[in-house]
Amino acid sequence: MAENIKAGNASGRTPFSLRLSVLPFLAKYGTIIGLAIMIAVFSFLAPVAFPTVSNFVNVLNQASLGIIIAGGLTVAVIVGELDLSIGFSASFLGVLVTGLMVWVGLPVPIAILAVLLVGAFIGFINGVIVTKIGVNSVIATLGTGTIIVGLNFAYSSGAPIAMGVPDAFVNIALGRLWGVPHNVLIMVAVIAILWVVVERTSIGQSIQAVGGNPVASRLSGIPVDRVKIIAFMICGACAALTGLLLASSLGSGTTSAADGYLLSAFAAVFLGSATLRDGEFHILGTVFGALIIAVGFNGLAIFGAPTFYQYVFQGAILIVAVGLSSLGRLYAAP
Amino acid sequence: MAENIKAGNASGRTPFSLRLSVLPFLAKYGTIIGLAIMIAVFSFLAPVAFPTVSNFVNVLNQASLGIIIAGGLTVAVIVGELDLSIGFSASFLGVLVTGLMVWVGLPVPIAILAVLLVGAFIGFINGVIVTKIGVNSVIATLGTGTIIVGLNFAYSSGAPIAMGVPDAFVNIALGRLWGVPHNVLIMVAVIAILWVVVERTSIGQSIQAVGGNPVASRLSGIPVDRVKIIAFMICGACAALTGLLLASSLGSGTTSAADGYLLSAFAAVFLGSATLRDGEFHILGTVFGALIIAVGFNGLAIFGAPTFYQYVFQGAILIVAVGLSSLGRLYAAP
Amino acid sequence: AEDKLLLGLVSITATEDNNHRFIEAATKEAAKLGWEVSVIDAQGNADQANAAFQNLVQRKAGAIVDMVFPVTSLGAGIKAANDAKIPVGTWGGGEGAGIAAVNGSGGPMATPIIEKLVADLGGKGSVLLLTYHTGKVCRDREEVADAILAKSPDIKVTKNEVRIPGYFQDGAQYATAWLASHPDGSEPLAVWGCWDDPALGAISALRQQARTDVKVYGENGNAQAIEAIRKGFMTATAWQDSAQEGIVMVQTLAEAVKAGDAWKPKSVEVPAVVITKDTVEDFAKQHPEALGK
Amino acid sequence: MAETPFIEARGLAKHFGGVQALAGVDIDIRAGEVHGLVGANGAGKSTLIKILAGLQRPDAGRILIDGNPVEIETPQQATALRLGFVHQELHLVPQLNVLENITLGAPKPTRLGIVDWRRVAVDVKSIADRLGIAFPLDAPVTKLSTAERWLVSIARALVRKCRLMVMDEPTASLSEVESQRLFQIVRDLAADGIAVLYVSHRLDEILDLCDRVTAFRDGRRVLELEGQALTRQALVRAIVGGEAPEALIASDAPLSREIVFRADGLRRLPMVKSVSFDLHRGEVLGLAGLVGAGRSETARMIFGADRPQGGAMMLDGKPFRPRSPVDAMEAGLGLVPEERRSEGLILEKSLAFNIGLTNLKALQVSPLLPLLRMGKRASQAEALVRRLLVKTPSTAIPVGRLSGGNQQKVAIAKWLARSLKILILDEPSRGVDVGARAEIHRIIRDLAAEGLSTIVISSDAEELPGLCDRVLVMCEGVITGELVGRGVTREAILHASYAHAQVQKSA
Ligand SMILES: Nc1ncnc2c1ncn2[C@@H]1O[C@H](COP(=O)(O)OP(=O)(O)OP(=O)(O)O)[C@@H](O)[C@H]1O
Ligand SMILES: Nc1ncnc2c1ncn2[C@@H]1O[C@H](COP(=O)(O)OP(=O)(O)OP(=O)(O)O)[C@@H](O)[C@H]1O
Ligand SMILES: [Mg+2]
Ligand SMILES: [Mg+2]
Repeated sequence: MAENIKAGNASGRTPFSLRLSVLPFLAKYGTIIGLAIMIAVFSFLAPVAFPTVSNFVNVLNQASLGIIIAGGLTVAVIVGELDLSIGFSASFLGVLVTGLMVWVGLPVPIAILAVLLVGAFIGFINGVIVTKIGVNSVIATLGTGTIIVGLNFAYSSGAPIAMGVPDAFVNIALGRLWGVPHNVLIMVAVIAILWVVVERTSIGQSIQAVGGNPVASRLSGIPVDRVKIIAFMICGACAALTGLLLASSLGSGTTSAADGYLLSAFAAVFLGSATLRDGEFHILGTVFGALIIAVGFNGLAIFGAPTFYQYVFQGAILIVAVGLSSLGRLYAAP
Repeated sequence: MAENIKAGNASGRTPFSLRLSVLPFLAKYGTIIGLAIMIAVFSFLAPVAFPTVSNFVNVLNQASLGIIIAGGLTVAVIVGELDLSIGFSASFLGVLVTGLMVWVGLPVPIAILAVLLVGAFIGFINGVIVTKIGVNSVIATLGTGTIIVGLNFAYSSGAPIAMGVPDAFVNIALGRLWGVPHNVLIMVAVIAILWVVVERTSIGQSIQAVGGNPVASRLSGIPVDRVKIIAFMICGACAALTGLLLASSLGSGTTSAADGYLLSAFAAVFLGSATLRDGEFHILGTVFGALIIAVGFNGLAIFGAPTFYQYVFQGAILIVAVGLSSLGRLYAAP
Repeated sequence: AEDKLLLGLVSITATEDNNHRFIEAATKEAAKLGWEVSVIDAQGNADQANAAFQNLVQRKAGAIVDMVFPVTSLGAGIKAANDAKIPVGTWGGGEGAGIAAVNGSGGPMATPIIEKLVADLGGKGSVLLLTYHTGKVCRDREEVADAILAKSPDIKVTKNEVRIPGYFQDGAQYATAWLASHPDGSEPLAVWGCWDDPALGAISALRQQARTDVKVYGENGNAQAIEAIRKGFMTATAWQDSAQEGIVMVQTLAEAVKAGDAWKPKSVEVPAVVITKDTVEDFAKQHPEALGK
Repeated sequence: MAETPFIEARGLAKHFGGVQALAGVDIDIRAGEVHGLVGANGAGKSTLIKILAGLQRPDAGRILIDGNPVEIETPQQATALRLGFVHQELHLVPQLNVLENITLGAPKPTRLGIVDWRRVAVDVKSIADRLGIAFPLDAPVTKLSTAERWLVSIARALVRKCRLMVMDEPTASLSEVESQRLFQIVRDLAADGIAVLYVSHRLDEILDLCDRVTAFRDGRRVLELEGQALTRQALVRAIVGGEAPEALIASDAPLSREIVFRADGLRRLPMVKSVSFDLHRGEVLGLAGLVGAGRSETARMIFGADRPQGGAMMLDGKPFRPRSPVDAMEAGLGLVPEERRSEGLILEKSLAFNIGLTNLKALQVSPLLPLLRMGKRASQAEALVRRLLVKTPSTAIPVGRLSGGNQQKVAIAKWLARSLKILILDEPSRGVDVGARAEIHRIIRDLAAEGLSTIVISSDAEELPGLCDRVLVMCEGVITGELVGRGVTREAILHASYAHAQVQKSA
């Protein structure tokens, strides 16, 4: 008995012998092709509004927070664990950061730092429950997530904290630098850091190793529990960042503002696992996954599809984008 | 690359040498002990209302639908796949069954049968997407779930179908036989069938085998894809049953009435994996998991705990109940 | 303490501000009457709300209030209460068989706001409606909006459905998309949220793009929306005095308990207060509680 | 012996990316014969078998059964053609018990749709007895040792009455006793007219068991031998494509007196009762014994993977109490575990990743900055891959795609990049071909000459003589014998292992 989650399906199947050279290509770039087709179709359907620079910047801006939280989740998922607490924890920390500024009167940078630390601490608790108590991460993070909802309510009693949020804080998310929204810059920085950490550092290698085979990792001298805890902490800190940027964009802390990020982050992470690599979770894949979701949403809304279609399309995008690359993988030679 | 999900933590760790005979006991019965403690505490806190026969019947009645849908999910999870579409599909099928009776005028039994078949068919689609297209089950069922939400909107435009629901249909869930609510009887029957299927038949063996090691199963000539599809179909049919019983107890088909079952079913299934067996998913465990959640909700409501505590307790119950048994397992001798 | 009357409040989500205000006020009012109050958070789950009703019946509650769940989704719960002759009030759940008291029907609140919206646009332009069909209150408000907007054929309507959770992001993303096809200066523009939160999401998108040409309208009047009106980001919202509604609900149910079988179902609505930039400061003086702690 | 072959493969070819695993091979297996298949690691043996099993489709070529062409697209079709397989890797379902694993996928008697396990057990019992399965059939497979798991895997193939039995290195994890039992079963099968294809790197058993032998090299058939022509020398030459590597000869050179490591009364019940020994600097210490003797458990305790319940250890004269493999590695220890796939490697990661894993600190740009030098990681991996003759197109491909023996070499290679004091190798040459085995042995001796102390656990009594300076024989959790220098011989090892076992039994 071993790891909790694995991307990909790959039950060691044998493919048909059809093995055109297009298939491995499809496997690798299937989701990206899906994104490209989507962009092409929307550009055709809504040629005025959709394919403009400002719309792309706006979509990117809207997607930024989702990418950050999904990037953090990717780290947890790479280490082989799920974190269902991220949405609740982002909501709570968005409330907390405004509370710390408005009620406690902490300066903006201190409040932000404090909240990032609390986010990492929540991750630490998750990690400890999973590794030291041995609770499956689904249950553990569902549990801590539920507790966090309670804490959030105890802190704010459900009322948004809207009065007296400093402008300096609000400007973090709403400002622009050289015409690029801050959110986008922050997102790019976070993704770059996550990528370097996961792909180019020893802790990142350890995270990948533990996710791949915890037993072999332990026998290779990797402190498995510590690595898992660190992964949860990274995930928690990213959730905190998303929560506080959301509070900054809204100009207030609201009890359940970020709850919805949980599902979209999962969708992004799993979509991403079908991108570029063989069903492996990775940071860049997640970015693509989140972009697919954001572009799909934007395009459909611009095209003005009715609610019913929006749901159907969104569901279909997930299946088709991943399906393209899975089919490519299944029927290409291994 | 291999299976998607595994219960348990088991990173091949070595326990301390403390190995009192209480530990293996705790490992096996930890969650049950948790349930017992909870019942004891609530009986002490609310001695008049909580520990009565009628309240227990009441709790069982309330837990029934959750147990049925979680029982179905257990089958999917045993085969190694997640099904995130169950909540949405139960909601949709609850609307569909009332629509079929109220708008189409189908007789009650025919409508019920039709909806159960649609539920199994949704499972079939999920299974095909996962096995034949090779889409990871998280993405596949998130996708189909989203599409189902769209279908639900298309069918009912979000408004509940409340007028003209036949009494015969409403009485299914609200009636009693020998003083036992129908829901409880149906739940017991479903669980009994699921248990026999999973534990005592060849297809159940195959489901367990595929979940345990798909490669080994394939090498042994088990039709892995077909087995997975069947597991998804069982899961889908159980979701349909829950959806229609819910519509019956609500007296109406309501667009997102059953969405909440997704999370509670997951909690029940994973809680259950810590019960009696070493972090393995199984039907009886799920029943216990669902009961723990239901008793917790009931007890807190009867005791009248403030909202904040309700969340904290519910979160803590999950962690403590599983934690007890995991700790027992971790520190008991291998 | 045994013969203290028990008032059960079954909330769709007790952590939401409006619900919370109702609960607080109702609890205070109930305390005046010497009642005991028990709040159950059904966490958005109709089945749990039904279970909560049954649990309250189990505890021999004197009265139960359904908060926001439409009565059509509480068949089993209302039946259990009716069988035990416990009066049921709904706040935002609508009228129905077996319901003793109704208020908080949010539908009518949309009338002044939508009428103001039409007037502000001058009868032409484009409007984005952020809707939520699953919620009865939102659906009622949308019907009101449809009826009023139908009279202004020069206003083009786009509807988008937000999700819970996720209403902020959805509000922001739909607004972004809608803005892309409605550039600055093209025509009079407005966004309406069936409650404040999606509208606030839309405001964050507007501010990110520095668009000041779009008027934004909300409903409910939560603290955040009031603050947005003060700062000029939101044009108007209708403040639902949920605290007063909580008080009225308790009073009505107290009458119902007294009247027993002779009680006739009653609807006691508390009128909403329209807040705009002009009225916001006065409003804030009169209702400091509406601005949060 | 029938003259028409039961099954023939004609011109089978298969490539994976740039690797030509099979380049048009022919083979035919007759009913009632034991047909040996040998070849270096990566020669294509398992690929042939996977094609026969319906796990992979060939690029070209065809398969004939009783002279008729057949299509084998799925394992179900292979089963329907009555082909039975013991694959090179273990494939058990951990959640199921022994009986359920043995009958996995086989049709079972049912009553009212419910499986009649009692009748199943009766059917399986006879096969279990023939294999000498001593553990209960309702035991969970997770409680079994590696060797016992192999017996389950073999039993699974035997339950279905098949006409061709294919065994891919079935004895790699077995010791003499189990192997001998298996050979008897193989002979019985052949006598019953069943065709047997038998793959092994243990040439002695090939010579002992097989009527005819085919040798593969680089995806081609290079030799087919039978009768008198079947000699060890001929096989070795066919496998390595040249002369046999020289056997190492045990030296009687005096051991260093410096004691690097000492175990004193190590205990972890039920497997290890009391183990005490010294390890000298530069010594190659063999640990022999029957399967289940507790050697792997002892190694895990030394490496900090399991905690001892009693006893003490000393490293360089200081008390040594590793609480985890991290501690042990910091103290200069390394362990190549018994189960390469589940314990030794991260299969979906690349060779470079796996080899770099034990050495992350040294690959950092600086001790304070955890950035890795990826170039150095790659060149280090490439050097080791060359040194151990790993057959792979590059160090960037997932290690799970290598042939079994080559995976084993990577599991060893990852420890050679580190500077160690003590290296423990648990069954190092399991599944490794003769050429590579000699290479691994030479590397061990070279490292010993540089001062590294090595503990080599092996169930293959042939392996330890020549390689080891000293051999300890373990039995039922205690050390029961010691052989030194030229006293280390196959016969002496076997004698020591059995002698004790017999004493135990008669007592
Ligand atoms: N799935 C795969 N993907 C890529 N290459 C593969 C795959 N399977 C096998 N190969 C390659 O094909 C060649 C033949 O492998 P095969 O497993 O048949 O060797 P073998 O003769 O069984 O070796 P061993 O004695 O080590 O088991 C090897 O070079 C191996 O790397
Ligand atoms: N997880 C386990 N639980 C219980 N018993 C086990 C477990 N693993 C192994 N064993 C027992 O341990 C014995 C093997 O022990 P160990 O591996 O230490 O011996 P060994 O001398 O190395 O033999 P082998 O060659 O099989 O590795 C088996 O007989 C088996 O019954
Ligand atoms: Mg092989
Ligand atoms: Mg061993």
